[in-house]
Formats: sequence, C-alpha cells, structure tokens
Amino acid sequence: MTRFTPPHEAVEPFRLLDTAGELLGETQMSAAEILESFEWMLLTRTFDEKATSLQRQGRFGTFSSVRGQEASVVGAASALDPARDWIAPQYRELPAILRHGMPLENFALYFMGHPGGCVIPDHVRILPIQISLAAQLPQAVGVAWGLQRQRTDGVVATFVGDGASSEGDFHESLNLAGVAKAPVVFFLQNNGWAISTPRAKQTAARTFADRAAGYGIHGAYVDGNDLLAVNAVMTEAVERARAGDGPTLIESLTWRAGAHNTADDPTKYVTAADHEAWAGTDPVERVEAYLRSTGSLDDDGYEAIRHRCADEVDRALGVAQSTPAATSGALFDHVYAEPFARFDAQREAWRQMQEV
Amino acid sequence: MTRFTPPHEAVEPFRLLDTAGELLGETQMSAAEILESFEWMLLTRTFDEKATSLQRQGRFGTFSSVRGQEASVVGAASALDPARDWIAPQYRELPAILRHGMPLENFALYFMGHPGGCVIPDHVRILPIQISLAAQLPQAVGVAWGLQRQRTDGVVATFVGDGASSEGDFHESLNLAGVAKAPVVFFLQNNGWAISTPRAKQTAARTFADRAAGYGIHGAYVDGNDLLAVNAVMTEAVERARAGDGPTLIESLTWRAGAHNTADDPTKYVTAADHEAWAGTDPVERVEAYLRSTGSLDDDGYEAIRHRCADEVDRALGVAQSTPAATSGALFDHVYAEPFARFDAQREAWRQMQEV
Amino acid sequence: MAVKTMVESIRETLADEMARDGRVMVIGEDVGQLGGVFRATEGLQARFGADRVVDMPLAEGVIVGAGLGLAMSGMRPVVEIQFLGFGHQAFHQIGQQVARLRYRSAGRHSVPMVIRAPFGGGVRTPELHSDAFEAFYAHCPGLKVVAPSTAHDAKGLLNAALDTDDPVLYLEPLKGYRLQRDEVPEDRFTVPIGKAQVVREGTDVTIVAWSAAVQLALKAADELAADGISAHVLDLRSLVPLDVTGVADAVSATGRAVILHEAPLTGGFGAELAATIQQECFYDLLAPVHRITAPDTPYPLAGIEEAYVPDQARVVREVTALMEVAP
Amino acid sequence: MAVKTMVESIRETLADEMARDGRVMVIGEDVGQLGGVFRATEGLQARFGADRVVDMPLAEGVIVGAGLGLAMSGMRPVVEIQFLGFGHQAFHQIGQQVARLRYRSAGRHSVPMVIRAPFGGGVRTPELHSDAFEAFYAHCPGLKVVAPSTAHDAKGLLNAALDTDDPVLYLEPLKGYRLQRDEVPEDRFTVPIGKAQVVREGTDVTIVAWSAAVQLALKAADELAADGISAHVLDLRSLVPLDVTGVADAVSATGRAVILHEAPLTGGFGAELAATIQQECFYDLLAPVHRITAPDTPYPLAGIEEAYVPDQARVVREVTALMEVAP
Ligand SMILES: Cc1ncc(C[n+]2csc(CCOP(=O)(O)OP(=O)(O)O)c2C)c(N)n1
Ligand SMILES: Cc1ncc(C[n+]2csc(CCOP(=O)(O)OP(=O)(O)O)c2C)c(N)n1
Ligand SMILES: [Mg+2]
Ligand SMILES: [Mg+2]
Repeated sequence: MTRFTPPHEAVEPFRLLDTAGELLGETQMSAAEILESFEWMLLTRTFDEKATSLQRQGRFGTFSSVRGQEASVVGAASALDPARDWIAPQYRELPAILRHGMPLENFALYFMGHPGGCVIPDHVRILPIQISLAAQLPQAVGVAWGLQRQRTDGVVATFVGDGASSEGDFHESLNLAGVAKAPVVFFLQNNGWAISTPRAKQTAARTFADRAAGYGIHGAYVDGNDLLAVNAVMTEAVERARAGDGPTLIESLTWRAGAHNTADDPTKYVTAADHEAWAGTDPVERVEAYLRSTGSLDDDGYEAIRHRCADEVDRALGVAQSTPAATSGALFDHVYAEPFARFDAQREAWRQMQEV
Repeated sequence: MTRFTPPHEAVEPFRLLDTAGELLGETQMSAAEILESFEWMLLTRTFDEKATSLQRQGRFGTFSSVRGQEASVVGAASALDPARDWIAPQYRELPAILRHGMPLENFALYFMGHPGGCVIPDHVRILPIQISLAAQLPQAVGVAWGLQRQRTDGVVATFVGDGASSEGDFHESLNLAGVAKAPVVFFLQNNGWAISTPRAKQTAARTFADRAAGYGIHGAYVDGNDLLAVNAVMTEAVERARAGDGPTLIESLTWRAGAHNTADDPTKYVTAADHEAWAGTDPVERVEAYLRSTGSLDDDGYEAIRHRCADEVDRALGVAQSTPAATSGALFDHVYAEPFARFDAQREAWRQMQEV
Repeated sequence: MAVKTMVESIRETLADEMARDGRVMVIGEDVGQLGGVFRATEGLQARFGADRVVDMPLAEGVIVGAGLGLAMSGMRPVVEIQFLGFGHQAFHQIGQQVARLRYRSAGRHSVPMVIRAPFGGGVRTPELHSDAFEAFYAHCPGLKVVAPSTAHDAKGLLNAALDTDDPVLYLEPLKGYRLQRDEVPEDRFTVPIGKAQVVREGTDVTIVAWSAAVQLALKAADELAADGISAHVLDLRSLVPLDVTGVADAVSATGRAVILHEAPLTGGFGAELAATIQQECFYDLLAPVHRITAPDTPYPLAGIEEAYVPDQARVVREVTALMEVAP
Repeated sequence: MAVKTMVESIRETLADEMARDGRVMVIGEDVGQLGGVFRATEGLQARFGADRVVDMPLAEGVIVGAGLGLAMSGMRPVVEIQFLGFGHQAFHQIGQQVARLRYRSAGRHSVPMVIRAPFGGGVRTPELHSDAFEAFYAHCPGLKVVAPSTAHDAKGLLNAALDTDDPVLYLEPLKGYRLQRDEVPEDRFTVPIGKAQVVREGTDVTIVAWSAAVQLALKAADELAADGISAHVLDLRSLVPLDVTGVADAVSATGRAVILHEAPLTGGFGAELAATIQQECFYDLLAPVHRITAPDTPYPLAGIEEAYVPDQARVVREVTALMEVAP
C-alpha cells in the first residue's frame, strides 16, 4: 500500500573530482585555496606517519590517525572562518582544528597524555576533543544557538563518526537544531568503521544523510574523498546556516585507511575485499593529480610543501617532547573556578606527597 | 543544488473513515471486530470519566486519560494477538493493555498508588507502564529480537508519544531494530502535546513517520482518529514483522482531547484555535456513526454496550477501592530474586517499625 | 520582609536575575507557556520572551548539553530538569561534560550554568518522580551541588549559583515547594555555596540534614525537646563543597550525630557524611554516627511512600535510641 | 589447575557458559569479529555464531535496554559496556530500568542479565576511559555489583552472576586484565555474590579493597610487614550485597581500617564502607577509618595518572601514619 514509505533505493554521493583527479563539474575554490587545503592534508599525513612511528617506539601515546579522511576533514574545515565560526570536534579531525588555530604541539601533548594538551588558546573557537562519542553534538547546538541569540553571524561545525551517530545524543541534537534553526552543520564522517564494527552493522539506513528529513533539516551525501565536492557542499551548508536558514546534516562518505588507532589491529576484521573497494581512492593523491594537471603544482612546489610539513611536524613534536612532565599539581588545575576547603586541602596533601 | 534533500512538502495521513463516519476505502475488519473495538473504546472512555471524577473528589490518583485517542490505541491493539504478541506501553494506552489481558482493577490500583497495580498476571505479555519516557523502546526491541531468536512468531508493539520521541532512546531503538530486523512495530501517537509543549516545538520534521527512512525501516502516517485506518496500517506492519521483514514506524496523528493528566490545567496553553481545529474529529463518535450507518449498531445495542462498560468500570473500581492498603512490607517485595543480609535486616527493621 | 513559599522565592529570584542580566536564559520542558509543572517559571516567558524562556523538545541530554553550549557561547543558562529522576537521561552530559569542561579545556571554557531539579518525595507523584538521587551528583568532580531548605536560602543560593562560573546542580524539594514558607529579603543577597548553617542549637545530639529533611529534623527536635533531649540541627545547604569544618564543629558540640536523608541507605550521601564525621570527630564521638534513610529499595508507588521516607516518629525514636547507646 | 590471566579466565568462562546454556548471548560494541577491545570475547563469535555474539550499533543505552528486553524474552544476555565511563549513556536503563524491572513488574519479569564493564586506570587510556565509577551503581537498589580481583574469582563470580535472576554489574579491572594471573580450576564453580574474603591475615590494621586495588593492598602489606606492621587484607569482591559481617569481623580483628579505592574521595564507595564500619565496629576502633582514594578531581590524562591513583608508597605511608594515631 502506498501509505508506507519503503526503504530507499541506492543513491550516489555528490562528486566533483573523479578518482583520477579530473574535474566533473565546477568548483568555487581558487587554486590558492586548493593548494592551501592540500598542504593541510599533507601536513597531517606527515604528522600521522611520524607519530605512528614514534608510538611504535613507545615515544607517543595511542592516537587515531586521519589517514584516508584528509579530504573530508579539510574540505569541511576549508568552508569555515576561524575568526567567527566554531568547531566541535570528535577526535579524528586534526587538520580542521589546526586550521582553526590549535597549535600542533598541543594536539601532540594531548595524545602524549600531557595536560598541556588540553590547552586551547584564547580566541581559538573550538571545543575540546571529544572522547565520549556524540557528546559534543548537543553542545555544538547550544553554542550555535547562543551565537544566534547574541546576534553574531558565527556558525558551528561539528564532526561525528558513523559509529557515534548511533548514540541518542545524535538524534536529540539534530532534532533541537531543527526546531531552534540553530546555525550548525553536522558533518558526519562515514569512514566505514567504528573500531571493528562495519557500517552495515551500524544502521540499516541507505545513507546517514537520509536522517535529515526526520528533523526537518537539509541533508547532503557527498564523496568524502573529494576535496572539492566536500568544500562545495559544506560551503553551501555554512552559508545557509549563516543566513539564518537552519542546520544541515552532511554525510561524507570516506574510508579509514588505517587502523582505528595505534592500539588496534584491523587485520582482525578488515577484509581484502574492503581494501580493494577503496583502492585508488586516496584523497591526497586525487587532489595532487588535479593540482598537477591544472598546472598549480609541480615537483618543486610539491617538495617545498613536503618540506614545510616535515619541518612543522618536527618543530611541534620537538616542542611537545621537550615540554617538562607535568606535576601532580596539574591534577587540581582548572577543576573549579572557585575551589574550596576540602579541595584545597587535597591539593596541599598531593603537593606534600610529591615532595616525599 | 540537487545534492541537498530539502525538507518535505506537506502530506496527508492515510484515512479510511471520514469524520462523518463514511467509509472512503476498504476495511478488512469485520463488523464484529469493529463492534468489539468500539466497546474497548467506550470502556476506557467510561473509565476515564469515572476516574477523573473520583480524582476530583480525592478518591483516585493523578492519571492520564486516553480521551480522544481511543481509535488510535484500539486500532493498534486490534491488530495484535495477545497469545503471542507483546505490548511495551508508554502510559496512555489503557484499552490496549486491557485487551491484552491486564485487569482493569490493576490499572486502577497503579494510579491509586497501590503496589498491587504493578502486578501483571502471568502469561499477559506486557511490559510495565513506562514513566521514564521512551525507556520502553530499547526493551521492546530486545524482546522482539529475543522472540525472533527463539523462533517464536511473536511481534512486539510499542507505544511512544510525540514528546517521548525526542529522547535519544527513540533513535537508538529504531536504529537497532532496523539492523536486527527485529519484529517490532513502533506506534507513535502524535497527540499534539507533550504536557504543554506543542508538537511544533517538538520537532521541525514534516511528520514523525519521515524518520523511518533514517533507519532503513518502513514508515507510515495515519489518521489516528480513524479506527479502520489505524487497524489497516497496523495489521500490515504486524504482518510484515511476523514474516521476518522488519520493523515499522507508524505515526498516528491524533489529539489529546483533555488535560495531560488530572493535575494539569490545559487552559494555560491550549488555544481556542487548537480546539477548533480538532472539533468534530472525536474518534468514538466516528466509529459509532459508521456502525450505525452500516446497521451494525442501533440504540439498543449502544445502550447494552454502555451498560457493560459502566458495569465493568464499577466492578474494577470497586475491587480496587476495596483492596486493603498495602503495608510497608511491600516496599521489600520483588526487589531482588535473591535478597541478602543487609536487605533482610532492613525488611525486619521496617516490620518492627510498623508494629510500633 | 515578605513571607514567601519556596517556589515563589525561586520564581521571583529567576525574574530578578533575568531582569538584571540579559545573559540569563531559562530552558527546559514546559517552562514557558505553562510556567513549569510546579509553576517555578510562571510568568517568565510572558515577561522576557520565548527566546529567553524556552520550551525545549523532550530530551534531557540535549537540554543539558545545549545548556552547556549556551554557557560556552557567553550565556548564563538556567536549565530545568523536570524531575531529578530524569537527570539520568542527561547523566553523561552532567557528570562528564558539564562537570569537566573547565578541566578538559584547561580553563578555556567556563561553565556558568545552573541545573535546577526538584527531587524527593512526599507529594504522591508517579513512579520515578520522587527519588532523591543527590549522591550520584555529589560524586562528580567539577560539579557543585546545593539543596536549600528555606525560601530565604532558595533565593540566596540561586543567586550564588548564578554568580559563580562553576556549574551548580540546584536541588529543590518537591515537598517544600509550597509547604515551606519563610521571610525573604527583597534585595539581592547570596548565601555562600559550601557553608552549612546551624538552624537550631542543642547540646545532646546533632542532626545533619538538607532540603526538606531539615524541616523534618526541626519538628523532630521540638518533639525531642519535650522528651528532654536537646537536638542541634545543621542544615547542610551545600553537599559539594561539603562544609567539613561546619559539620565537624556541629557534631563535636554534642558528640552524637544523626544524618537524615530520603535516599536509600547504601551509597547515599549520608555515607559520605558519616565517613567524614568519624574521621573528623573520632575522639568526640560518644556513639556511632547514625543514618536515618530510606531502605535499599526503589522509591515505591505513592500509596506506601510514607513508610519509605523517614518520618518524624522514626526520627524521634531513633534519636532517642542513640542517646541510650553507651559511649 | 592452570594459571590464567583475568581476561583469559573471563573469556573461557563465557565460552563454557555459552556452550552449557543456549540462552546465553554476548552483546556489545566490537565483541564479535574483533573479540572485544581487550579480547575478552575473542573466538566466541567464531564458535557460537554472529547471532549469539553480536556486534551492536554504538549506543550504550540501547545495548543495555535491548539486553533487558532479551532477558524478558527468555534469554540470558551478557552485555558488555566497552568502558564503564560509557555506562553513563546507559545510566537511565541500568539504574532505573534494569535495576527496577522485577520490582516494577511485581516479579512478573526477572532480569537474568550480566553487565560486564572494565573500569579503573593504570593502563594509560584516553580520557574518560579509566574512571572508577562503581559508587554510582552501588546506589541503585535492585542491582548487584561485583568486582573480582583474581582470575579465580573472575570465573566464580561470573558463573554466580549468570546463575542468579538478579541483574549483576560485573566490573573488570583494566589493570588486572593481563597483569593478574592465578590458578583457576577447570570445572565449573561459583564464588558467592555478597561474600568478602580475607586474602591475607594480619593483626595490626585491616585494608579493605576490591578489584585491582586488592593486589596493591597485598603488595603494600608485604612492604608493611618488613616494617613490622601486620596488615590484614579483605577483598570485598561484592559491593552490593555488601558483606557487612565479613567487613566488621575483619576490622574488629585489628581495630584499624583503611579503605583503598581509585575513585575520588567524596561520595566514593569508601564512604559507604567507612560509614558501615564505624557503625558496626564503633567500640573496636582504635583510630578513625581511613580512606585512601583519588582526589576530588576528574581522572587526568595518562601522563599524570600515577599521581592520581593511589600507589604502594602512599598506601604504606598512610597505613604507617594510621598506626601512629593514638587510640
Ligand atoms: C560513548 C562512547 N562509547 C564507546 C566509546 C569507545 N570508542 C571509542 S572510538 C569508538 C568507535 C567510533 O567510531 P566512529 O564514530 O565511526 O568514529 P571513527 O573512529 O570511525 O572516526 C568507540 C566505540 C567511546 N569513546 N564513547
Ligand atoms: C524521561 C522523562 N522526562 C520527563 C518526564 C515528565 N513527563 C511526563 S509525561 C511528559 C510529556 C510526554 O509527552 P508525550 O510523549 O507526547 O506523551 P503524551 O502525554 O502526549 O501521551 C513529560 C515531559 C518523564 N516522565 N520522563
Ligand atoms: Mg567511523
Ligand atoms: Mg503527546
């Protein structure tokens, strides 16, 4: 009977660059913007490689690399204005928070377990990395709503994984955002996995973007390994939010090219077929091919970028690794704006313990 | 750009009986079934009237009447088989749980605050009335999944309000049900209100049924004041679930004709325009008109039903009101299958206190 | 000074604060048009507009989480949880996000946010509406928890909670909303967070209580006085910060301590108090610290709630028995 | 008898139980193909099938809530919460639904359900993964809470938890998973829920601990012995039911009590223990019951977790100091 809405038929994600780096439509990104984005992508790829190898030597903590998702993250971030927009990250969006002003050494410190890693410079408009999955989403809606109430034209972009999108917070947040018409963009990175759990076990929905209708908001489904497509879709969503026309849910279809994190062993669950399906879709290579084919990048230019990236990673890791270890006093810093007697007594007891 | 899914245009709920009781399509309900359903509807309307007046005299507790939603609840329940199907109720579905085997006096005791109200007879396949909104939904999915695993052909019907549907549990449950293809039907009663909060502030979605696509399950939108339409939609959903073809979300568009509960004062927030919009849509009158027009009901038949209803309500309230008050010992009943020393000591202390 | 009920005091304080500070917003279920199920926010939407007094979708997690976001953006949200029992749905946001944001952001984000929630029994609510779940929240570092027992303190503590940049869970006694009436100064004042108050002087035994249980303690103290037992009554007012000195002084003054609360015994906040008292007052104690609480069972249906929640007869009986314990 | 690590013991017990009882199912995040992030369920899906060992969508509320439904339908689900810190997302289901269903249905529905969750620190996890939140759950009437400290008890308590029709929260020490190794009988056996066990005899002071802290207590006791202090160590094993008699006997035997836990002081389960001990052992106590716990701050980033969680030096120092307190 027609009164039932049947589950949908298959649909293709929006795409502007094919896997060979050929432009399929029109992009609004200038060559300079694409080059800048490419550099962010390469910077974090460099960082991921370096940090992974340090981690294997026991000189860095467990962390989740962005490898394979660079176009998705940078494409989204490139539509934001750090001077007025906010980011509420999950934890796999390093280039976005760097571009927004987070020093790379702070990110490194965070994953080295150093409390200095929690420091967010003043005027950097980001929320802390979120470990409790999807918990950033209600907060993102709140910030967006507050910006709107205060008549600023800031927009909040929040990142969420395919796995995290199963949490109740996802639903509650999109629903409130719809009602409040909050200037927020929900950028869902469907990278195929939540640790070992494949996307097919996460939801029976055709696409995550199909959820938008259930909240009366706009939805989009985009090839997340296509920088230009992601930028285009995100730009439109940010503009709509800024104009007061409400939130958008964007599903960015991408692929986690490595392990969940440095403690994970994906050979336990990722199949050869999985690998094959995504072979040749590397987002960094795709932009590189495009930049080279359009003459914006040559070998020299490429090498210059690589060097800048390597230098920046070395610098940041150097700063992080030479940061003095934190003392137990840091346990007590920033817990309360107004501490109190029992708390102060504990701080003092811990200070004395450290002297023993 | 076409890659964005825009919020939908208006849509009409499925309907089989117009407000005057004229049949617009075909019904699979027999005259006897419709008459039986009508009697359930009238029974609870009778109960609601009686209990409300007792409540005003201080002789009954705060409770939420089903007034205005009788077709919705009975239409849904009439598609279920109490011998194998389960109901996971919210709290406003009296006729459904009665039809499923719950004694009316237990329901009355519950709202009189008597622990006897918690008793569910063995073999009555219902979960306790749920006060923590939407918390029944994960459980309903679990029961359905368990029935499926145990190769029974039972189906679970769970009720949820428009308000409760904003809770995270709603999302998590529909999503799991989709993945597990659990034999469960989510019956969402959109009665326009969550206490004082109007439906428009609850979600920006066009319909709640639009959420189904986001979980890859079937969705339906039905006139909840039309017994025949609700029964038709529910029957199809139950059959699909029973056949192993997965869950359905049904939005039943109805109207809470009275207060949220006997402690509520709707004049604070329900407007004259609201009342007008729903005038003439009484679901009991609509079935009555249909039954009379098709010759299945005449004045004598109507009076006989009314008498049976009044008798049953009097009987049940009589039983409830003559049930001896519970003692403090009931505090300790059924808390643990295997109690323990500290618990037993408390039980004994309370026993002694009662003797003081 | 006018005599007010607690709910009037809360409502008027909210109104005053909203008038004084444009950053204050009230959000929650049914707080707008209806004015809250207990009318604690009645009239606020009419006066301050639907964009400052907001009826939220029915979802406690996002009500709290969005409140946290509002606070980050520069607002000072007052978030209502309709009943503390439904704080469970927001527990991850309250215990892990609200309480820890300042810490997790190394001070970059403050959390000037008040979460108001009625709690406790005695008014025949449906299931899950009457539990006294304060102990959960007192074990969440970063959060402060206050529980006024009078209309006066309701105003003073609400103002203090609005002033601080720390998040405060502000507990309101269902039972005291309309029953408790006392004098409330018209001018703005604060009651310091973290300070207990002696509300009755006595010499034989110290009763420590908070919220509605304070009134119960005072009534029991009257009855005990008639029996020749002089009870000292301490109104805790704040659970976190715990006024350790105030508690220790009050207990040491008499050498006997009774803690009174509505929550179940095991793991209730009385446990923390007893543990602290025996630590601080070890040499002064003439008898074990005694807890008068609900049993380790769920809050029952209304018909037997009187047997569940401690009552005056029980307090008098158990305090009297404690006086007979040999030192 | 073979020596096993705790995680091996848990895994093999799960396998034995699934083989023995077709109603046992294992559900949780990443429990199937991966075998759990700690490999506690490794091999189970291959052996028992993907419909009995189920990788769930990432949502703790419905993992627990659906587990409850499975239990009602006649299954005996073992539900894994990947880390106890994410139990917050399921707190309403655990504290109000799982714990209370038997009560709310007047016995119509039993809840033969085990919720397994690793907890506690010491292995350098990311934020929010290491907190020891047991106190929250010990304050939920209707729920039982156990926390084995050895591979032996891990098996015995898991079997007991599977046998009972009450819901059991079964806490596994992150730190002990692979570190703790001891002899585990091959045959099925149970360790009774609600019974503490003396794991070291001593005469001067009683240390009460559970889970990973027991091993810490034992090591400290060795060091203390060298200093001439004889520590009696009690492994609580169950928090609810609390073995009041076992605790009281163990403390009365020495007259001094130290409670050791990883959670923050205020409102931790140590509070309940201290409150109970001072009540039960009032006349035997030579010194206040002393709590050695984390401070009232959030679990920190890994780089300073060693300063947060109690360590051997601290235990030795504070126990020694307690011995010097004048009775
Ligand atoms: C509430 C919560 N539950 C469980 C976890 C443990 N966990 C950490 S990452 C992860 C998978 C997340 O998957 P997804 O959201 O898709 O993000 P991705 O890692 O793929 O970027 C899980 C289960 C957590 N951090 N928070
Ligand atoms: C988790 C939770 N939050 C809040 C409440 C308080 N409350 C009881 S009924 C209600 C409105 C429910 O609206 P809806 O789900 O639409 O059901 P209806 O009353 O209209 O049938 C609210 C907010 C509750 N019982 N549970
Ligand atoms: Mg993912
Ligand atoms: Mg409703």
